[in-house]
Amino acid sequence: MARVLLFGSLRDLAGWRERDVEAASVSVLRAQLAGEDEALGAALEGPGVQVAVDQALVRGDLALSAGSEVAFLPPMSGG
Amino acid sequence: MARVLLFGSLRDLAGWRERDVEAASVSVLRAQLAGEDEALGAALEGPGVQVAVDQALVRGDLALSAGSEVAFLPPMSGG
Amino acid sequence: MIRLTDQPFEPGALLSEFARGREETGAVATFTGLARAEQGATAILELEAYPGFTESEIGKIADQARERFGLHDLLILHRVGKIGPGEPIVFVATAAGHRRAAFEACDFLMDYLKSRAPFWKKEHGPGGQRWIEPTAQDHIDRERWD
Amino acid sequence: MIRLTDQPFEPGALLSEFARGREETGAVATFTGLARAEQGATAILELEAYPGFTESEIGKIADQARERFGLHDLLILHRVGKIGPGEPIVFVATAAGHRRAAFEACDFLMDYLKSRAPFWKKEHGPGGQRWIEPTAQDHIDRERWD
Repeated sequence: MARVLLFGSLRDLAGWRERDVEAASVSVLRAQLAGEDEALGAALEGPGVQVAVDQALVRGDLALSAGSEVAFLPPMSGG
Repeated sequence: MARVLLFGSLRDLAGWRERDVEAASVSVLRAQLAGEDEALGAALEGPGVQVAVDQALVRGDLALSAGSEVAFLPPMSGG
Repeated sequence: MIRLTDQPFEPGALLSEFARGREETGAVATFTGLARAEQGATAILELEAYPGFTESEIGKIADQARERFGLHDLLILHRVGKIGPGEPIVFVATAAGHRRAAFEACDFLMDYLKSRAPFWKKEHGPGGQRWIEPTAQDHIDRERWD
Repeated sequence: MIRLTDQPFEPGALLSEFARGREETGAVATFTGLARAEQGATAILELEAYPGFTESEIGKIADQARERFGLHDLLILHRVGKIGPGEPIVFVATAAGHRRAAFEACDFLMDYLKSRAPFWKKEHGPGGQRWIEPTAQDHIDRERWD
């Protein structure tokens, strides 16, 4: 069971901020979310969207363990 | 009669800060000061020394009137 | 020091504290980013961070700045939550021996914060709300340091 | 505003006042120059100005900065007289719509103040006193803007 966090425009699109999802890897999680919400699934693959697992940025796929925190991060802008 | 002001290292060299000197032009004033104090005369011609008459920078010679204020300004450094 | 706050803050109080008691720091540069009203187009700015991750990502770039510019010290304070027009959003201060290093480090940190730091920014205006992404200029500014 | 003072001043108080009540200024940059102790080599710095002329010369370059960088506002405060280690010598603040203009204007003004503004600076140390002239680097820094 991974804890999924959405930030910025992704959260507005999905209509939720965080959820627990059963998934053994980031790619399985993406497929799972896309299956439930096609627009969200596409947005998660959108330009500039990054993924952090347990607060570290990851590229490509990664296995998830129980209690993993997976955050989807749209393009960032501070200041 | 012009009011002569010396700043920075020029003042330390001359041993005075301001004086009245009788001179009809900046070049006459320079000659007058150099006649009294050769080291000061040379320093007034030194690299980076600028002259302001009545608080405006001047290049070359300029006639002085009664009450003119002539300032000799060594290289500047603020901040 | 790197810190997020959901409360308004006073940039001057931060500068006074930051500049105090330094005997070998010749130069302190600061930047304060303020929320613009945009002639009424923006009523409220809303900033979101990812607590923990945001501070740690900023910390990494702060370490880069310390080393690259030989900083004596730096301070970054960033607002989150709702921010009204004219209120400070971000404050960055850098201390160095000489001015070029202090200026460049401050500039570098701001370019990073604008386009790489984990914040998401929404404008609430009379016409609704929209998410703001870094501009093309923000990316160009940041690439100057690569 | 351009002002000389022979009294110590608090840079933070100046920044708070300068940044307050701005609704369309997105960016405020500041620079504070502090007297360095140089590991005991400098006990006291002594700054001399040419009252009237100094303010008016700084005013000319301030006008250039306003126009060149589209500044909303600027503030320059410069100490004269005797200054102890760690005390502020100069404070420059610039306000603009966006950060690049604010940073560049602040940098430009400091490069000018270091090598062209009518101040004369003497260091009093344990080994005696000496007049300080702009360094080669100060001239190079200023020439970046030509």
